Amino acid sequence: MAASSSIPKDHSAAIEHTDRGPLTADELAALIARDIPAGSYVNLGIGQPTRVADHLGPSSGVVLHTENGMLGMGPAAAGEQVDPDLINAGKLPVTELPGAAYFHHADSFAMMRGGHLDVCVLGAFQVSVTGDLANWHTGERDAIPAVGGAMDLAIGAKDVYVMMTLFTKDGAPKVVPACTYPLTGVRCVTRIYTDLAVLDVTPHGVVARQTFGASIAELQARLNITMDTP
Amino acid sequence: MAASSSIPKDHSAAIEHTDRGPLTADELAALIARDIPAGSYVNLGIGQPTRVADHLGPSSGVVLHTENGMLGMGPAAAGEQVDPDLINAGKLPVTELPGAAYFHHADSFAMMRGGHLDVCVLGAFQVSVTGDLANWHTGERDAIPAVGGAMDLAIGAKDVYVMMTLFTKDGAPKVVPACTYPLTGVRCVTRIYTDLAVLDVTPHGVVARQTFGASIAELQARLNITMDTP
Amino acid sequence: MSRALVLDTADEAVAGIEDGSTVLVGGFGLAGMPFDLIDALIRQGADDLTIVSNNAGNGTVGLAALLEAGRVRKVICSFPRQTDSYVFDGLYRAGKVALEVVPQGTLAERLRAAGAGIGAFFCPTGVGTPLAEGKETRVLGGRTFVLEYPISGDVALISAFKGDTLGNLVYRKTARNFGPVMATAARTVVAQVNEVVPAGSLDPEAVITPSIYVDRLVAVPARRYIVEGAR
Amino acid sequence: MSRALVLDTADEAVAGIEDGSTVLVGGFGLAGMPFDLIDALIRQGADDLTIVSNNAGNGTVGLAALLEAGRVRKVICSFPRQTDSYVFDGLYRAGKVALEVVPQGTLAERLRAAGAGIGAFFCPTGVGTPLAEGKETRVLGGRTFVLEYPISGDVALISAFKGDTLGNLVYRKTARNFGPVMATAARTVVAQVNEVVPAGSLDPEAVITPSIYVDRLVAVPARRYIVEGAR
Repeated sequence: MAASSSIPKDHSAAIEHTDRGPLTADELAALIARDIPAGSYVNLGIGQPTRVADHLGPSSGVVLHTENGMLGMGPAAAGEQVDPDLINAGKLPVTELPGAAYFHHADSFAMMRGGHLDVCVLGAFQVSVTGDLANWHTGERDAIPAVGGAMDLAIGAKDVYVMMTLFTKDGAPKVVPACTYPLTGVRCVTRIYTDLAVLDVTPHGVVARQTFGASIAELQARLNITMDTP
Repeated sequence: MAASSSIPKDHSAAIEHTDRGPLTADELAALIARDIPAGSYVNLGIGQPTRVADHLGPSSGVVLHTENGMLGMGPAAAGEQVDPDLINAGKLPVTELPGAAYFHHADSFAMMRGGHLDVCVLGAFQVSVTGDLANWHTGERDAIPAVGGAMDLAIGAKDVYVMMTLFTKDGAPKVVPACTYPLTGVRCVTRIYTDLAVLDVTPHGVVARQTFGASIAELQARLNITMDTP
Repeated sequence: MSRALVLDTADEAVAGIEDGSTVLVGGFGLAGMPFDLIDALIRQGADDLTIVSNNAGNGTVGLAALLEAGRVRKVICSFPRQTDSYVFDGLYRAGKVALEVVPQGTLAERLRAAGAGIGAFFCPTGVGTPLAEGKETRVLGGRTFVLEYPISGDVALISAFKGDTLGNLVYRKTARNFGPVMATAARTVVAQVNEVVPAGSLDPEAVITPSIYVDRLVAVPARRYIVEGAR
Repeated sequence: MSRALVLDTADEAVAGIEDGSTVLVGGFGLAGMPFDLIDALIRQGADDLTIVSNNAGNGTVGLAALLEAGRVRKVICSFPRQTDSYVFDGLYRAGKVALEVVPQGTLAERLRAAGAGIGAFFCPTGVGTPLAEGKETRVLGGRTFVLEYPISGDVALISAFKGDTLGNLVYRKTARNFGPVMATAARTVVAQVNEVVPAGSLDPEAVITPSIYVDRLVAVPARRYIVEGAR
């Protein structure tokens, strides 16, 4: 796995990192990559989660799944490597690693739905304290609904990590008592990675693993939820 | 398709062939082979139906399916050709024809159940006048039940042909008003090929296409069923 | 189905498609999209179509061109909204095309069910979301499932890499996507391929769509691909 | 599952299988039967097993040997009765082993359902027969279907042709049979192969069981096959 010098190595020793500001998207991606167990089979959602791949070196032994029918997906393709028949879920050209395998859509989603992926990392509009996920539809009336593989991923992977900012640009909390946006999946998120905190979703509620640039007390107040510590 | 000089070529002209004795198993196999449309995808059941393959030459364009995961099955293997990894549903060594394809069991039976096979030819203990099939279990108390792919084939193929003798060795009819043996499938048989007659199963009952060595009237009397003519 | 017909042109391959048909169209974005068959379908003129496909067209080519020609009554797909789905977006907002959104894996599984003779299945995807509203649910082993039904087509239009003269198909990389499952789910299956090879040329262990599923086959010139930006 | 472990011996490959486990065993007759893993399982000693396999053993090898060793409580299969299934026949008639007979395609589909996260499915096979007695039925589109549930295993023992160091598998001819679907349906999947090759040696288009499904891999010497007489 990629070493990332900017993030404390010892999780248990320091939960509240109030001395360091919010994590950048890249720092957050590195943190997620470090938490993914070696040899895991992982699906990275469209958008921000794709960045996690940049921090998963070959030594991690992590095998990437793309919903459109491939295990062993490599980095983005460039120049001569670009092959229109080899794209990721975001429809961008990618590469193939040794030991890759291709399969059709029914098999690809059977793999997801059957619980064979160890981890998926998804973006989100909102996550509830019980692990409900809202990431496919803002609920606006004139929006064209488009779900893609989001619902399949949400209920399929053994661990569903969300990667997002903890607040919207307008300052509204994205970890909420109950989602107000249309749901993608019910009680499916296991961990929430944000710029300000990493939270586990447990049967007893949300538990703070780490905070960055803010204390647990501050975040509880801003989010208006209670937060345990491990 | 194989030419068979011993069987009248013109079905419509002569339904009752009372001048010729019951068909041999080989003559019956040849008759079935001649009735299978060119280019059909066909599954031949264990036992007698396997003989039909001997009368389907390459020019027939018929492609044989075997339930254990193959299209394009060729004749029985002999000598050096024998490969323990290449067997038919009866677990006998077979060969592979150009254009063959292998697939796993779920795919093989999806092909059957999904109605993609044009014809299957099955043996039977009994067939009812409504097309119910009994071919997997004699109903004896101490018999070990074993169904294999019989039920899947019975309900899956577009046309289900039965190949059998019309009477048991003891003289009991095998085409019956209602099956007394446990069923394999309900209203699934479309045509019955026997040594004494070829019968279509229609919504209006059994219709004699041809008889051999017996008149329709004789057979109706022995079977105790009514039989239409086309 | 009997042995596939190898045809000379895409126009022959799509002949006879009727108004009001449900047409399964392979592809994920542009990969595996049967461009030549869609272009031929536009020329052929069938109207009032229901299209089942993962997306609802990109740019002005393929499905987007069919939509723009006004031939599509309804789209059943998982992800219509893309950066370059402006043709669909415009028609949808103008109320000129109906839309049924299905989670991608459920779409694939409903097509498989049609091909595999499954009457319906209990699926965990979408439970508790707007896409499961009004659907029958059942708790099995402590988990809630929603009952989903097969989707079959009158016709499937797919794109593969090579086909042999019997109709066996192989695909290339992620362009495989919906092709194999759609090939099982339609009454008439039409495949465009880069090359038709003699029966016996493809490795029987590597055939992805066995010939039984393919009715018509046509070789087309190298594909006029463009690579999109982000989804 | 994480990357497959390549082990040196079949004994290591079956280590830890517990009494009372449900074990999925690949093969159709002798083709694809994981002989070495079964022999190792006999040495390993797990007892009170439920075996899911197409047949119930041939002669005195493989599954028949496991049955003869008295380790099997129940067999779930489609076709126990064969010309050389005398070991099973004797145990069954003596009341020493339970039997659940499942139509072959339903067996395959129930295993697939377990692997694909499907909660249950409506199947047309067996309707109106003794094997559907007591099962829930439903009429869909004018046809009657019977509700069937997934079959999953604690362990799957399968045989493939080659495996790579990640766990990707390819099979050979009709020895493929139940291997790929069983590999999706068990918590721990153990594969014996004729050869383990480096990752990257197998054609990614021709991989049948992707590595995600395989937990343990062992290369075994060429198989001790015998070819049976008729079924």
